[in-house]
Amino acid sequence: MPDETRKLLTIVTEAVLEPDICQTLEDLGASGYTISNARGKGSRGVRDAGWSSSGNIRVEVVCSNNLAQRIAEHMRRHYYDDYAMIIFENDVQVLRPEKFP
Amino acid sequence: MPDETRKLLTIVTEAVLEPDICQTLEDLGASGYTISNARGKGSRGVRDAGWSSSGNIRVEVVCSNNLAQRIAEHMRRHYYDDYAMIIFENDVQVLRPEKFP
Amino acid sequence: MPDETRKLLTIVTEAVLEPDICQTLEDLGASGYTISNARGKGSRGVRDAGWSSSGNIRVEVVCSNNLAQRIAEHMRRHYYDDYAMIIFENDVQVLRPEKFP
Amino acid sequence: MDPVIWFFALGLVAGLAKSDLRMPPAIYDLLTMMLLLAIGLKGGVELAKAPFGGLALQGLAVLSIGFLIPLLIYPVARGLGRFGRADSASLAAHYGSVSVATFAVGVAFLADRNISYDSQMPLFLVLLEVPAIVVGILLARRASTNVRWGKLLHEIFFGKSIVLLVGGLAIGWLAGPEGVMSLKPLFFDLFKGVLALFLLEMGLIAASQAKTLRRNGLFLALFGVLVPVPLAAIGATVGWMIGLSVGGTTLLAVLAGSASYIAAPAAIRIAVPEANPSLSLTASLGVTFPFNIFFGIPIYYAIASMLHGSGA
Amino acid sequence: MDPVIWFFALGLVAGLAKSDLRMPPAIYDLLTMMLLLAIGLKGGVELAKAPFGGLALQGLAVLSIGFLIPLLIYPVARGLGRFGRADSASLAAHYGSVSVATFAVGVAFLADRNISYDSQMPLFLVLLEVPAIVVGILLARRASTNVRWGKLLHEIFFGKSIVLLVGGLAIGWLAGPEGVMSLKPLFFDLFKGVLALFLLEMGLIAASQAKTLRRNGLFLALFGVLVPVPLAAIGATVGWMIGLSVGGTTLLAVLAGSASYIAAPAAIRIAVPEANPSLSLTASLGVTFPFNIFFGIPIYYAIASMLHGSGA
Amino acid sequence: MDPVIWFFALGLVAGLAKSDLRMPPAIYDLLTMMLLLAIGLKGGVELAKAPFGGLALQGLAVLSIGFLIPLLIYPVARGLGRFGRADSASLAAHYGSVSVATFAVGVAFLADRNISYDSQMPLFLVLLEVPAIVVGILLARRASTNVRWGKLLHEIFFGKSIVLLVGGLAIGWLAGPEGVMSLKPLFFDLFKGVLALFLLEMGLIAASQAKTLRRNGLFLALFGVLVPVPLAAIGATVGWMIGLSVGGTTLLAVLAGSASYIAAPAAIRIAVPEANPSLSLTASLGVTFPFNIFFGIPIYYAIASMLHGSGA
Ligand SMILES: Nc1ncnc2c1ncn2[C@@H]1O[C@H](COP(=O)(O)O)[C@@H](O)[C@H]1O
Ligand SMILES: Nc1ncnc2c1ncn2[C@@H]1O[C@H](COP(=O)(O)O)[C@@H](O)[C@H]1O
Ligand SMILES: Nc1ncnc2c1ncn2[C@@H]1O[C@H](COP(=O)(O)O)[C@@H](O)[C@H]1O
Ligand code: NA
Ligand code: NA
Ligand code: NA
Repeated sequence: MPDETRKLLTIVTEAVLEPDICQTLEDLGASGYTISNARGKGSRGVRDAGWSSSGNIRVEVVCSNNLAQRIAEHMRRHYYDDYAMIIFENDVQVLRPEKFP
Repeated sequence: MPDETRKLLTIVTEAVLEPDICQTLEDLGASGYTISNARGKGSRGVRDAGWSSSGNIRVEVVCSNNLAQRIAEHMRRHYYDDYAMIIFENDVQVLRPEKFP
Repeated sequence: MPDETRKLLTIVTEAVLEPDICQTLEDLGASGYTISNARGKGSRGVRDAGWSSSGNIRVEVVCSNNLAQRIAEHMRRHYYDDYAMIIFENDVQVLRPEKFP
Repeated sequence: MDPVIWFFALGLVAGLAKSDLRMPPAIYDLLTMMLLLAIGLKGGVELAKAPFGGLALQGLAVLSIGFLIPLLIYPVARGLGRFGRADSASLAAHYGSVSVATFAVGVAFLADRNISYDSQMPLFLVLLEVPAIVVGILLARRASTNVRWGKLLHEIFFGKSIVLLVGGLAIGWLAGPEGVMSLKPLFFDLFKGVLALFLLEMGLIAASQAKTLRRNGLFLALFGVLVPVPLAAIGATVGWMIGLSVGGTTLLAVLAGSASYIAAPAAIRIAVPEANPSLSLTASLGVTFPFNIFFGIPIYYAIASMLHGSGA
Repeated sequence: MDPVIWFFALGLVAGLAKSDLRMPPAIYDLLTMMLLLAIGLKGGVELAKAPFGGLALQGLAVLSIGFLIPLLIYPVARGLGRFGRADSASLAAHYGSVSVATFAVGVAFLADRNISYDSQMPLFLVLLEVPAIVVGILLARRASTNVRWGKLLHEIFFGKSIVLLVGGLAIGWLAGPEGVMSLKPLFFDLFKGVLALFLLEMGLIAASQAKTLRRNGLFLALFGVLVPVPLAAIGATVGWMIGLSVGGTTLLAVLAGSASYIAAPAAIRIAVPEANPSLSLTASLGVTFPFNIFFGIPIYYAIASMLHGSGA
Repeated sequence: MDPVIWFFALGLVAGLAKSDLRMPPAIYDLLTMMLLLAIGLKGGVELAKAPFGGLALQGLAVLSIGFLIPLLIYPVARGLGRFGRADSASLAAHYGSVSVATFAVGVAFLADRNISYDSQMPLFLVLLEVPAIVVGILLARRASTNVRWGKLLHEIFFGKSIVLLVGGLAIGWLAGPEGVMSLKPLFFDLFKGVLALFLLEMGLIAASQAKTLRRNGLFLALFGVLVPVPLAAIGATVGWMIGLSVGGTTLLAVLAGSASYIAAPAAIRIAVPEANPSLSLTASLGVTFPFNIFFGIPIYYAIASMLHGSGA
């Protein structure tokens, strides 16, 4: 595995935002994303998928550092105040770096 | 995204522990946690959610280095010997660091 | 938590590969793995678990750097061309490092 | 009392006692789907049997309820409740829209008493679902041009509850009484049982709202209990005026007095994100829903009977 | 043989042959829920029809079985099985508690033969679920004051199986035979079919225990096959002494001879974590459950018939 | 038209209109399971009622269809469709194998018209599922010895659809008409309703294939519409020659004219990974399946009637 580094950006937020966030990621130019269902607790209380869209999703994007900053900034501006959401990122080494511009 | 670093602590363990672990995390002072369902294999054999609580959960906590050590230590002492469990952690950069004391 | 470092290798791929990948990981000597269901989008289009095995899985393996390279290489050779798949890895600190040879 | 209502009570008790009883989300979805399709199919078959006139006019009258209610609720929430604009608009949207589960319990209530109702009621259920949400969003947004109406209306109109209701209506109408015979065992015979399981889950969900209630408390509780009856009275009056039967008048009262907890929360969460979603949900699901199924429906039936001069 | 049992065999074969057949957990939950509610509702209706006396005394007798069995099992597991204290206590808890699925197959067995049973049996099912778990934990913990009994008892008493059984009983009793008519299609008519699907999944699960069996093998297999009959004989004797009918006596034998695989594993995993959970589960689910549904129930019926002097 | 088919249309419309209507995967699995078991059980009961001779010979004739069809499809896909070897072989496997959902709609079609069919039809469904997949893999792999046949055949033979069909057949046969009476409410009475819900989801899935269709377009659409009828004609002819009734002949035509979307995609994805899975799936599920349930089945019935000289 070549030591080529990308950012792994992880967003945990409300399930109801899934369509919007997918659209946003495409618009900003991410080459892909991975989503799984989650539940949790944070400053906005307990969120559990027991009932329809009251659960969380966990979105992961592998991308360049630059794109990661832009995505994070977009999320912060559009969703951070009104929705349950956390964002964090870390470096990962990727196979086939050309897949993640 | 300001380069403010926190720990991301990940625990993979038996689903039956979920209520206990949530309580523990709150007691130790974590500002939140994220949980998703998982299956897997380890030293205690295959664990699959095919049936009621025989599956695993995957718990993530973003917190200070200090708190991460205390949580890990607590888990090690109370659960590590008797339950299927692994724990690992890595550095992450977070948005709104004040959310994760 | 002792500062003992391992690799966390993450594979996102088609759900239909789950049995094969579990077998491979065991054959290559991984001490365990964790799997959860996911959906997503990449170069091979949208993949959603709406219907039987059309979804993704997210496989995590904690292991030595050496083993991580071998797993990644095996995946690259056997699956990367024909299946939807991404692979990335990062360093993690583990509790009980002897569990992850 | 109809035994299905005890299932709600069971769920409520289990939830409040922190039982580990849970209904998997997939099962909740299945039950919802079956209820919506069953209501639609039944309505469609009735429409096929007895064609009706004057539907357009009746429909307009019903629609007007959907526009009126949120305009009545909003000032109450702002003035008496001292809620902000967003939260008041959200409450207005929830109470102007309707609850399918309450409607289903109303249908079961009438069936138990062998009271028939007008075949167009499921259609009116559909008509009442949308307008209040639009009015609620307008109340919150006013001048702001930030709402993507196209996308939003598409999401509401093609939301699963409307698709399944309208789809069921269409299939029932196309297939007619003969055609749906083979679907009867699943959709009609199991209706009460499915409703029972659904209400069990509703009880569990309502219990999970109790915490919010304890905190934000008194006003929401009063609001949730006091608002439905006057709203239902409006519905009953309109129903009586447009010539519905006692059963139909009761159901229109039920619709007017019920509050949405599926379509409205989803739409408002997207269009009015600054509204606190748990306020409206707690009032609608934690207070008004139980009030309606335990006390409201019999009251609304009494009102309808009185209007029709048949005593209660 | 009752066809529902073949569904268990089908699941077992599919599991052993490593078929990719799986029952989604959500469906397993739905089926469990329907079985528990159906058993409860049926019992409640019967209770409403025929009020009974002497329930308190009968209940005490039944409770005593729950306290007795684990005390009999523990020394066998420690002495003959050479298991440690924790594992022995865990086995004791599992075999002292009861299996709802086995009870359901017993009910189906009696229904096939038109044998009625006493209306209080579902109540006894509830009574037998808890005591053995408490005794098992005491056996494992002794002096240790480390068990949080309050939390634990709450979890057992408000565990979903007891909530649904007791809830079903209460609703059935409140609604009476008339009231539950509308729930009959879902809960009673589908009972056997739901049981069949449930047993299919049980077969798949039992097959997944086969590996453990191959490893820890002989003793567990012998234990799982030899223990149920004497335990059931105790149950049958008590049932006969407290005046149950042949059907009731059979079902009390079934309860005594069955081993828990829902309530006990969950509680023991938390309270006695050092016990190996797969030992008890394999014995209970991989051996005793199939033994009971294939061979045990007919034997227990024969015992009950003999005690009642009616021949088998 | 049979109302269940409107459910497919409803799903299709909802999917194309981008409604948020979704069927949870767990429910899809439950519905599939119920359909497969119901078809198997029904066949098994019929087999138990009326033992038949010459099954071996009939079976061979049916098997030969499974080997023949992929050999006919492959050159068409390569020559006319200009697809590569892997994609052509994949199409051959999909169209040679069969669709249980189409069979179920065929069964419902016959039931509506009170036309009986030969009891061995579910057995033939099983026989036709596998051979074409094997031929398809051979066509793609040829000399290559890279296929792990043992593993692959195991996966196909113990795949859930064959396990449930054969298991249902065996249980129905063992239990006989009397024995399955208690399973009737779930498996037989609800059949049409379950099929309706299943087709709703099939419509949603078919809609999700529309994008691929728009891209790869014309050939797939033509292929999916034009191929079924000749294939079905082969099936009808064989059915007529081996002495099936009009109903049985119709169903064998349905099987021959239908394309797999469960067993084949899974097996081909593993054994011929370089084939583009969405090509075959789009043709099979997005074009041929709707074509068959709307137009194909009546046509195949007409062909069968003609062959039997009974006019359509
Ligand atoms: N400290 C944390 N560690 C891990 N996950 C968190 C944390 N805080 C919040 N979350 C997750 O992020 C979601 C939204 O957080 P919040 O906006 O704080 O309510 C929660 O429901 C959790 O799933
Ligand atoms: N090397 C590993 N990599 C990833 N996950 C693991 C690993 N080992 C164990 N796990 C996960 O942790 C759970 C408990 O592990 P154990 O206590 O070793 O049985 C397993 O069921 C897996 O889900
Ligand atoms: N840039 C990305 N970030 C996160 N996940 C991705 C990314 N690209 C692809 N994936 C995931 O990996 C799967 C396979 O990717 P692909 O082979 O590119 O189609 C997708 O379905 C996504 O779940
Ligand atoms: Na309303
Ligand atoms: Na017992
Ligand atoms: Na075919």
